[in-house]
Amino acid sequence: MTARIGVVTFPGSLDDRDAARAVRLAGAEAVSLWHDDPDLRGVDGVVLPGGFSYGDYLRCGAIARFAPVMETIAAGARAGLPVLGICNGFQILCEAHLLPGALTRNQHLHFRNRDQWLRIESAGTAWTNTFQPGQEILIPVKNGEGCYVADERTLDELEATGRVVARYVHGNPNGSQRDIAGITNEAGNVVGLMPHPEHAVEALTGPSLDGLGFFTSILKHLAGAPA
Amino acid sequence: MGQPEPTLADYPSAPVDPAGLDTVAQATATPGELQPYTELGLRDDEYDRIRQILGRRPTQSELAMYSIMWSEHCSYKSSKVHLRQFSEKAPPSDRMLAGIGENAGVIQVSDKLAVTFKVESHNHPSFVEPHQGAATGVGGIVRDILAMGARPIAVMDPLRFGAADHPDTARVLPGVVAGIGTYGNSLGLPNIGGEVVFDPCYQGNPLVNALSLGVLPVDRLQNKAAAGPGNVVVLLGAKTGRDGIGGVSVLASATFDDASEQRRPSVQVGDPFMEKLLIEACLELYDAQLVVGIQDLGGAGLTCALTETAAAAGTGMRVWLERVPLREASMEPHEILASESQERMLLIVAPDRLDAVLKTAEKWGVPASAIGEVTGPESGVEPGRLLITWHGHPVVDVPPGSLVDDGPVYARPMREPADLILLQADRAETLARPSTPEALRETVLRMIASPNLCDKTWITEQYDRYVLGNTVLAQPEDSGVIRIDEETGLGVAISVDGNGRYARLDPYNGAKLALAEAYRNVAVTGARPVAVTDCLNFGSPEDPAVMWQFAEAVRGLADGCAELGIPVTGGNVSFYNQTGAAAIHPTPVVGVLGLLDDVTQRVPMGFARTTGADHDLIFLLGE
Amino acid sequence: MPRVVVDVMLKPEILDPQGQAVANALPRLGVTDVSSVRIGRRIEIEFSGQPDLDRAREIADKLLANPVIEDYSIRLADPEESTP
Amino acid sequence: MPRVVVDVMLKPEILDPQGQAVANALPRLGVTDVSSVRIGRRIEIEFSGQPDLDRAREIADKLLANPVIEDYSIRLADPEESTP
Ligand SMILES: Nc1ncnc2c1ncn2[C@@H]1O[C@H](COP(=O)(O)OP(=O)(O)O)[C@@H](O)[C@H]1O
Repeated sequence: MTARIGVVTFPGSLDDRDAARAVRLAGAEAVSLWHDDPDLRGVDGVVLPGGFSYGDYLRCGAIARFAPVMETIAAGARAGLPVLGICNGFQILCEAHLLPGALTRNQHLHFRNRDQWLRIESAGTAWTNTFQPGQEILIPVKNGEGCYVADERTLDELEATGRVVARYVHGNPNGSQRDIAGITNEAGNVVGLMPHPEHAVEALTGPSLDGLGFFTSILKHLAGAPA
Repeated sequence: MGQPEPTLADYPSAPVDPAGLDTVAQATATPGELQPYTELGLRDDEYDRIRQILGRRPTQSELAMYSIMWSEHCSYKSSKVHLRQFSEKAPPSDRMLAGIGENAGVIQVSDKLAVTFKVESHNHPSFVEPHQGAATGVGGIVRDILAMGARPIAVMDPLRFGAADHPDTARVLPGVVAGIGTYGNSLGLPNIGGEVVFDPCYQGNPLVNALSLGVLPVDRLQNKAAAGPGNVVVLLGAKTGRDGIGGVSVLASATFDDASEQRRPSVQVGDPFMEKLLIEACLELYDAQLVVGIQDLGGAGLTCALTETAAAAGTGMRVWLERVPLREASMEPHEILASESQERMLLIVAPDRLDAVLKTAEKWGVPASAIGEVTGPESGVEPGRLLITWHGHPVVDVPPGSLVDDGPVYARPMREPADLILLQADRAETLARPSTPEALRETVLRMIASPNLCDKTWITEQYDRYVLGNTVLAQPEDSGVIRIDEETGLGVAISVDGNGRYARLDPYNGAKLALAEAYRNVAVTGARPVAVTDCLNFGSPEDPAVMWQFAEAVRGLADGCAELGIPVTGGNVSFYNQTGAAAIHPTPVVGVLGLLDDVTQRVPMGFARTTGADHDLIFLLGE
Repeated sequence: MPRVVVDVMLKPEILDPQGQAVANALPRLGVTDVSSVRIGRRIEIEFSGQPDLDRAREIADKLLANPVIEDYSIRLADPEESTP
Repeated sequence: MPRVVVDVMLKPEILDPQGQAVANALPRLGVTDVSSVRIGRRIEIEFSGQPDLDRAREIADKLLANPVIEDYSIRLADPEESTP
């Protein structure tokens, strides 16, 4: 049976169709989930896509966190449901306290869209297991508030427990502490990533095909997961 | 906020005190009342025409409406006689599903699909408040595209600023770029190209043009006609506030002297989040076939939307103005009619579809209110009338066509600029040329470091070019290329170009050159050019020299299109880009759209690295 | 050292999409008795010497507020006013 | 109707790039006696009935401030406090 991956649409989500396309290209079925409906429709994993949920007014992700679908997702995530938050999705995961730390205004104060090199630091998560640790990949980054911050203790703990998933290399696009581009929770099922793997899944439209790895990883994870 | 949106039933039926309200009855009873029509930009003969049409003096609200609709911006009164050439000289095209006069031109590109694109200006607002001015410029052009039934899928932004090192450029440019970026990025529309040009002539008049592209299934094409008496008029989107109530604020004070501080025209502030919701709501309404007609609310707000939809169908309309949801309760009828509040659309809906429409609006969190209904022609012969009441009192009673189609048309005097001969005599051939390798090297370095030629990444990386996942080419390419059909690989290429310096020297050929450049940029990607849009940025039409430049540029563009065999499908005229007596260079900006049957075959501009081959051959084509 | 506080708010007639978004979100949190939310900026300026209101006003005019759409007010922070 | 004001500021240890950008621009305006600028949010809440500080605190805790990076303070707007 093909895996079913849910993609949530919040008011103001923008990369939901792109995330669904990436899910399909990886060989899974993309299932649309709606912010106002707590029903996860039996999906095997969830992607919180990029965009400006609720306009990203106040703080990015602050309002989306209270959407009915987030309650179910948060409960599921604590019970092991794989969740990938991309950009705005990462911000929502932090606001919902499913991941530590916060994403703040880029230090140069501009929105920045460029093709960005990352180093995969942890291949042990549900969303990165098809990468090699240390592998460098090229995917687009585009955000105005992508600067990851947390207190020193949290940062040290993330490093010590291998929970930094990806780091910016060859230049940090937003001032993130310790060049952090993505992190995971203790169990490795919840991953937040600032850059956009769903924009690097087709040779015609992306800078590489490196983004596909995140979506094939979840399939591998689900195939290997005990039923 | 907090409270639910009031519904129709919540409105008080008790009439307001009509004292102080300029009703139709009041206007009839006080024919000699002085009205500030000059302050509103109307000429004596124009005011007389209005009185003639109405058979009485206009009410305050009517005067506001005529002043808006008969303004240069809405009536094209100075440009109309010239723009006709675009249709007259246009080659026959069976692709065009909607052309000039619609919100945007629509071109059929396959059995199933059509695209629509248009470029528009938001120059003056972007000088006053760069961020919001530019942002709402993007918002406005995107609503034009949406109104045709299309999903907006990309934006472009041809920009012109004063000198790069002028302090005011440091105020204007970052705001404009941030405004375009914020609005387009928040809507999820990839920015696939544009221009950045610096020239001192734009110092007090930066040009902020914005282009949007949309795609629609052929059978989803919408139009603006308010057809079908009995149909409901629905206002969808943001609440109405005192945004951009320009000259109309004059009406607020009976003595026409200092309008109170409160009444000053306020800058329109964009809410891209609301616009994103509006887009999704409208597309859902179209797909469910719930709307009969639709029109975006642009610069002329409700006034334009009500009169244009009614005039397009020849119907009348009855509007209960107090049903318009307001941001400020104290707004008066003429202010509501003139408000330029952003993120609003006017829908015409069959009564039995109203519930479904309101439900879709609610799903997307977009306010929607039924504010009126379409009425039939009174005697069965006459076109209908637009009757607007305010708490039961008629404040507007006009034939809608008189505002839309019967506005003044001027053949303004034209004269070749006196300095043109001198300018043309100062030929480039007379300049010293670099003759040594060192001088050549120095010249090349100076050129590539100049603001007009240097890398534009510092601007373009503030724009999202990846969203929607269909961007095939964007900066630094000569054309943006977008895949519009994932199944068939159908794609479009668009380029926007203009050169005010050429046009200053020779507006006829300058316009042709802009067209040729955009055409070439599209063609070199491998696309077949099929349609043109243009934004004509000029000084004051009341200056015969500017008017001459304008006429020449239009003639050039129309001739160029005829020679190349592609039609102009829509565009925009921006006059009065002028500081004192100094006009900007005449700046026609031309967008060309081309088709790629198989977008994977597009040709990018860089030399491709061919594996296996040790070198490429380079050819120069043309003279 | 006392600070100068500059409060910058959108003019009342100007649309405040941020405040509106927050107001619209409140019912979801069970809050129904809020009639309006406006969001602006609070800027704290610390001087190396004595706080200087005139100087602060000059900074506000030039850098902190956009007079086309915003109003501001300036005051010395109360000594007891906790830094939030 | 009195309003409740919630001031939200970044915690002192969190970098404030906006405030820093303003501080860095000051010497160009001839201002050299400012030692620090911090930029936060000022949120004005209007209740339909009596202003309710506890309610406002609840909203601030849940929504208006992110405790990971921000502190906030809450107060009734002084009646004389002009809306800026
Ligand atoms: N304001 C802008 N918005 C988006 N893209 C832009 C803008 N200005 C320039 N570009 C893009 O940057 C690239 C380089 O621009 P430019 O140097 O003007 O190229 P050219 O001279 O070949 O037209 C082009 O792809 C162009 O579309």
